[in-house]
Amino acid sequence: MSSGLSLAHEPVTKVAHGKLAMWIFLASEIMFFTGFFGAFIVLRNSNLELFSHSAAELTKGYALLNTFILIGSSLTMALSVLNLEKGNIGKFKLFLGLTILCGFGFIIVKTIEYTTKFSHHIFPWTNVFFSFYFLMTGFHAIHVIAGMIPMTFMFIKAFTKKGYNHPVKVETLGLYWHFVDLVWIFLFPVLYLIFPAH
Amino acid sequence: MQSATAHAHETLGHDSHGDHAHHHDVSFIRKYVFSTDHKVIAKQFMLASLFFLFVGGLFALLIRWQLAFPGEAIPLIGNILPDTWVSDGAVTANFYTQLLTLHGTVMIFYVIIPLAVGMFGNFCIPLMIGTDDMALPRLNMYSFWLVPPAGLIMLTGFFFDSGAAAAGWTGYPPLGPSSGAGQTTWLISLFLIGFSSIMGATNYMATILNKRAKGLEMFQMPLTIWALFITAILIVLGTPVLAAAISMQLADQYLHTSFFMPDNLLIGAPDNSLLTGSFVQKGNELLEHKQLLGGGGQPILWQHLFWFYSHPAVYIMILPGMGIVSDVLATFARKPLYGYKAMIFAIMAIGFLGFIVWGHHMFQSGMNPLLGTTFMLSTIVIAVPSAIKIFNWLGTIWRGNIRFTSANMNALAFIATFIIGGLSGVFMASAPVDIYIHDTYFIVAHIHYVLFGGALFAIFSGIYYWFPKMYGKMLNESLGRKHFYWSFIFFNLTFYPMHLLGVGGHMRRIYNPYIYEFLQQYQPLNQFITVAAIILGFSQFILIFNILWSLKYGKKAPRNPWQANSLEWAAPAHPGHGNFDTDIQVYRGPYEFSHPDRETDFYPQWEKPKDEPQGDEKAVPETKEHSQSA
Amino acid sequence: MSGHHPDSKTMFDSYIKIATALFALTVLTWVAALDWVPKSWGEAGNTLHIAIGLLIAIVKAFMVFYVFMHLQFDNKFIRAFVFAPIFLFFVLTFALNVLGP
Amino acid sequence: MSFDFSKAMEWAYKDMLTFFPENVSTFGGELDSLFAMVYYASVAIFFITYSILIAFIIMYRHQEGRKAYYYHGNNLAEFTWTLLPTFLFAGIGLVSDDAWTKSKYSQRVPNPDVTIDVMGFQSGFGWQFRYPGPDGVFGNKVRNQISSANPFGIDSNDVHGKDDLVIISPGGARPVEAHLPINKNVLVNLSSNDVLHSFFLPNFRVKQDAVPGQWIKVWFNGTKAGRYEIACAELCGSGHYNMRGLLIMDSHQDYDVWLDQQYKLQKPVLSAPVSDSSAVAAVASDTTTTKN
Ligand code: HEA
Ligand code: HEA
Ligand code: CUA
Ligand SMILES: [Cu+2]
Repeated sequence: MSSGLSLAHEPVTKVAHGKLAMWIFLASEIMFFTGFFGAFIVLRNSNLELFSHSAAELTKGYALLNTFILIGSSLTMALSVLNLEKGNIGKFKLFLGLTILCGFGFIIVKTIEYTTKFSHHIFPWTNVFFSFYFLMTGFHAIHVIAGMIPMTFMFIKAFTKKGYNHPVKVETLGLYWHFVDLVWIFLFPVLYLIFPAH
Repeated sequence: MQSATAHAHETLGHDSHGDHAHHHDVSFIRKYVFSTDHKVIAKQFMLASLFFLFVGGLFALLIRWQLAFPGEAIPLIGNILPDTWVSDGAVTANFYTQLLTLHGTVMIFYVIIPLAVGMFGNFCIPLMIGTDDMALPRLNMYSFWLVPPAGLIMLTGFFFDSGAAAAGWTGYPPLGPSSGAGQTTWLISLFLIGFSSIMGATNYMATILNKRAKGLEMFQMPLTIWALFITAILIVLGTPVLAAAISMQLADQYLHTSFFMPDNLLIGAPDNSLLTGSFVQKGNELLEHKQLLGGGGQPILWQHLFWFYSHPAVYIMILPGMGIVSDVLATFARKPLYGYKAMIFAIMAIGFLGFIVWGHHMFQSGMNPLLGTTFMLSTIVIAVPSAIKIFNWLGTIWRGNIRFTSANMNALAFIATFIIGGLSGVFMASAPVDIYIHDTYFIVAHIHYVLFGGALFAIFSGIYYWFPKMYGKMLNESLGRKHFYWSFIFFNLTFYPMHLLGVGGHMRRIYNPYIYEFLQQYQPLNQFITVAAIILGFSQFILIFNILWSLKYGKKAPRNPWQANSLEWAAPAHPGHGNFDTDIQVYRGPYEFSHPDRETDFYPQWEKPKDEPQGDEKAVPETKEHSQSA
Repeated sequence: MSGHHPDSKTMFDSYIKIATALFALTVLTWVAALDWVPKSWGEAGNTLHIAIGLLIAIVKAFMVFYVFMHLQFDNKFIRAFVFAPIFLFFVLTFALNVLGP
Repeated sequence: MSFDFSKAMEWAYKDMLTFFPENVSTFGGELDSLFAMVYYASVAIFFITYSILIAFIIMYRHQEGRKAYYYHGNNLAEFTWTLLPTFLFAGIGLVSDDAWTKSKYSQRVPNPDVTIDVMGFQSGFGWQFRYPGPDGVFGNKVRNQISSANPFGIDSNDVHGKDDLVIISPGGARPVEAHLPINKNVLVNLSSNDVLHSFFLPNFRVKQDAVPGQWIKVWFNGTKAGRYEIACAELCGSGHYNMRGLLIMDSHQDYDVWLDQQYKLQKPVLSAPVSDSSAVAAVASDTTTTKN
């Protein structure tokens, strides 16, 4: 603040405001997915047969590919923060760009996956399992896109004359991005894998 | 608002008011509409919620009219309302259901939560922890600006052919998703307001953790801040679960999924696609086409998810009130708050337990009765921290020197009504007792005793208490007293008899109770309630009048009109952007009233100790010697 | 702000290590999900599948939390933002499933 | 518009417990006395806390020149008033549990003398009752035969189902009238096909939501013959208020007479060769006309 007073001092917890807020928001996000996972488990237990048959129709390959993409993007994200902190602007841009690319890759694979489902006449209303599948992966995809928007802004700004030199902001966005990865880490086995084929 | 002129008069800001220059190049829009100043946002919350209070109150009065005089034309407005709402000037059954749904929703999500959390959270937190603004002012602004559109979206429901949401404020499926576009607007509206809550709460937590003034320990914060802090935690952890549930219900409605729809339902899939614009609910005619797609879901699942949020939500509504009352009582009893730490632990306990008792709303829902036993026990346990609070408040006024300002009277009324509301909660907490009174007016009585009698009286108290700091003007005390007496008396006359109705078996959400023979005898009592409710409603105009009158003609407020201790009173009488005109250093807790070693009966947190051997409150042992001096 | 990182070389190394481990564990999840449990195990076999799948996911999650998201050297109270919701997750699932209908 | 203020005042001064409608079930008395117990405890707490509150307000009102007592609290006091309510409330919990399990746990439902099915309906807003018929055995319920004509989903291929007696509203706005015998354990299997309803028998202190997709066991034992109202206690649409039914508790003889009468009434329909569910359909289609 521009105030002459020293009210706006160092954050008491030594964690930047934005970063702290992001953690709080992530706690909230965990609860959001808790709602879905909790519901999923209940309905899974009352529709076991249905769930295991339906899960068998999902394309595990796409999911595996997407898992790799997201983990990779987490890595590049972490590296871009690291490089910005070091003042390594070139590498920062490179890794941020790669992260965005991964995001796009993820969305593209997801789109292909959805379209093949639609072409097999599988829709959210087909049965409860697919309702969960589309809603949970859909919300996850929205999160991916929501993360890519500010990321793209930062990326573009980094190429302007002023450059982009806010390591804490990038780190904060990174937290969010890792979290999105983390949700997928659970979605992957829960939706695609842990229904043994019979 | 008045603040422009009032601020110009502000001469109390002594030395370099650093951000003065910075003030003037802010446009009107940025200053009063899309402002990031927490005080302006607080005022915006206040304005919006008071508006919604009248909307929700009007709905309540329409409800009351129907219950007292079923089928009779509503006076004054009955004949000008559209046919979709009334027939022969009387509320229709369908409209009644919409009214009660939106009454509950508006009051909870658009009145109590925005007032208790939005308004006081925004106003009090930065001031009471001695800082210039929220941690993330921009986020704060967004959190307000989601509220008006969200509220309006919900109200638009009334203008659809199929009407507004009509599944109760609880929106239980299958009724919820099988109804029309009104339900959709309701769901979207709740999603938005929930998002707004989360943004606000995130900000509060970050602010309280990160921006406390120099020297202010967590355990030196006033209870209002503690309560808001725990409230924020509840919001952050509870609301998203509701958001997930809402998404599922929306999907059930529009994507014909069946999260909450079991197999073989005989309800019409409503043709209410917003895309085609045909808001018609085919409803009951198409019996044979009533098969919903899918199946495999569970209606009770919604109830679990809903109450997982909405039970903590009732504490979201009461905790800030409890905080406010603690501060107001201590200030006006001129006594340290009794059991400061116990009070904080009680709030924490309520917050924690609040998350494991949601099932008490579902005793008769068909969930596993074993779960009923579990929830009965946890619910009963939650009454204990509430009892601790009641006793500590009584301890606070014990041997005090109590001033009966409007703020304090409302705070005392809070205690009085919360005791009744809480005790009726204990009836319902006992699962077997709940069997009979569940979904009767006993519950309605409980709701209003804790929400109106509890939360709203505390909010009134807070408004009287902080108005001077908000607007730089004092509220008129004698109007304030009138408002208090009328509200308090007619509140009790309105809602106490509802217990009796409930024990009589009077169901809630009933359009015309007199269909039932055993309820016909209660019409006089219902009429009595209605008359009291109308007077109660109109008493609220005294508050509005007081606010408007005082803004214009009210006495100018001094910096610390109540001679209170907490940091907000260190700020100028009507603080501008940046809040404080001096550096704030905190030396002691917020409740150092009537310190025996001092002339004055208060000892502000920011006042530098005279160089005594040991300069803080720890130096004053809580020994028996002091009891003589009192 | 968060100046209390170890030096960036160490950070770099641990990122690479963790990412590799994550890739490996992903493959492991895949393999574990194959139909290797003898049919005769019946219900227990299913449970085993689920347990392994989730266990790996949990391990991966904590790697992300602690390394990528810096929980390991950030201010400790931040862990509350992870553990409180996880606790509530268990409360909800316990009520819904273990005691549920 | 008539308005009787004096009547209302009279009501408002009455003791809360006198408002209970007459109890006519075996466990109702137990629930009522639990209510009374909590009520007396609450009244006691109410008077104690209010006396203290009012006394303090009067005793410690502002007086010029007096200074309040500087005192931050006392751990012993905190301890006491944490433990006291804990014991009191724990007591309430423990005492309550038996009545709760007795009325709701399916394991504790006593041997039923009469078993019926009950369903709440949104179309027409009413209740439907199914009795097992002269053979005393319910027909199988099959999910895929559920339709608005055959709401219970009685299997048309099951002989036991052909004589099942379904009681519905006699049409118009008249409520359904179901009969049951007194002094018998009645077991109700409760469900719904559309939205949530709640089967509320005020005089029997019975209340249980009817949940689509779930058959929930409810039991009671009526002690007094008479005509009692059935209400719906869960919001189920705009006709929720109108879901009134009548439960007529008969002596055992009267009940048998009534049953016989009903079987005869149903006879023409039932004796026809039933290949599909048209028999029930004929009966059931009636209900839709009661739509308001
Ligand atoms: C601010 C809101 C608020 C608050 C604080 C509470 C507080 C409590 N509520 Fe309430 N409740 C609601 C809002 C609230 N409630 C609403 C809105 C509903 C209806 C929702 C709907 O269906 O529409 C509801 C419904 C509701 C139900 C469901 C009823 C039903 O539908 O059948 C139950 C059941 O257990 C319940 C219980 C309680 C309990 C035990 C408390 C406790 O926290 C109360 C604790 C307080 C005390 C116990 C009093 C103070 C203590 C003393 C005076 C000391 C006692 C002294 C000694 C023992 C020595 N509430
Ligand atoms: C904070 C919450 C809150 C508040 C303040 C109120 C306030 C009031 N409530 Fe509300 N109520 C709820 C929360 C609240 N209610 C909830 C959650 C439900 C459950 C809903 C559900 O079942 O889903 C409920 C349900 C409910 C019912 C049960 C309906 C039913 O089940 O059929 C009734 C019935 O009497 C009622 C009455 C009232 C009355 C008379 C007031 C009065 O206090 C209102 C007083 C009026 C004002 C404060 C505003 C003044 C306005 C005017 C004077 C307007 C005049 C204007 C013109 C004439 C143009 N409420
Ligand atoms: Cu059926 Cu209300
Ligand atoms: Cu509750």
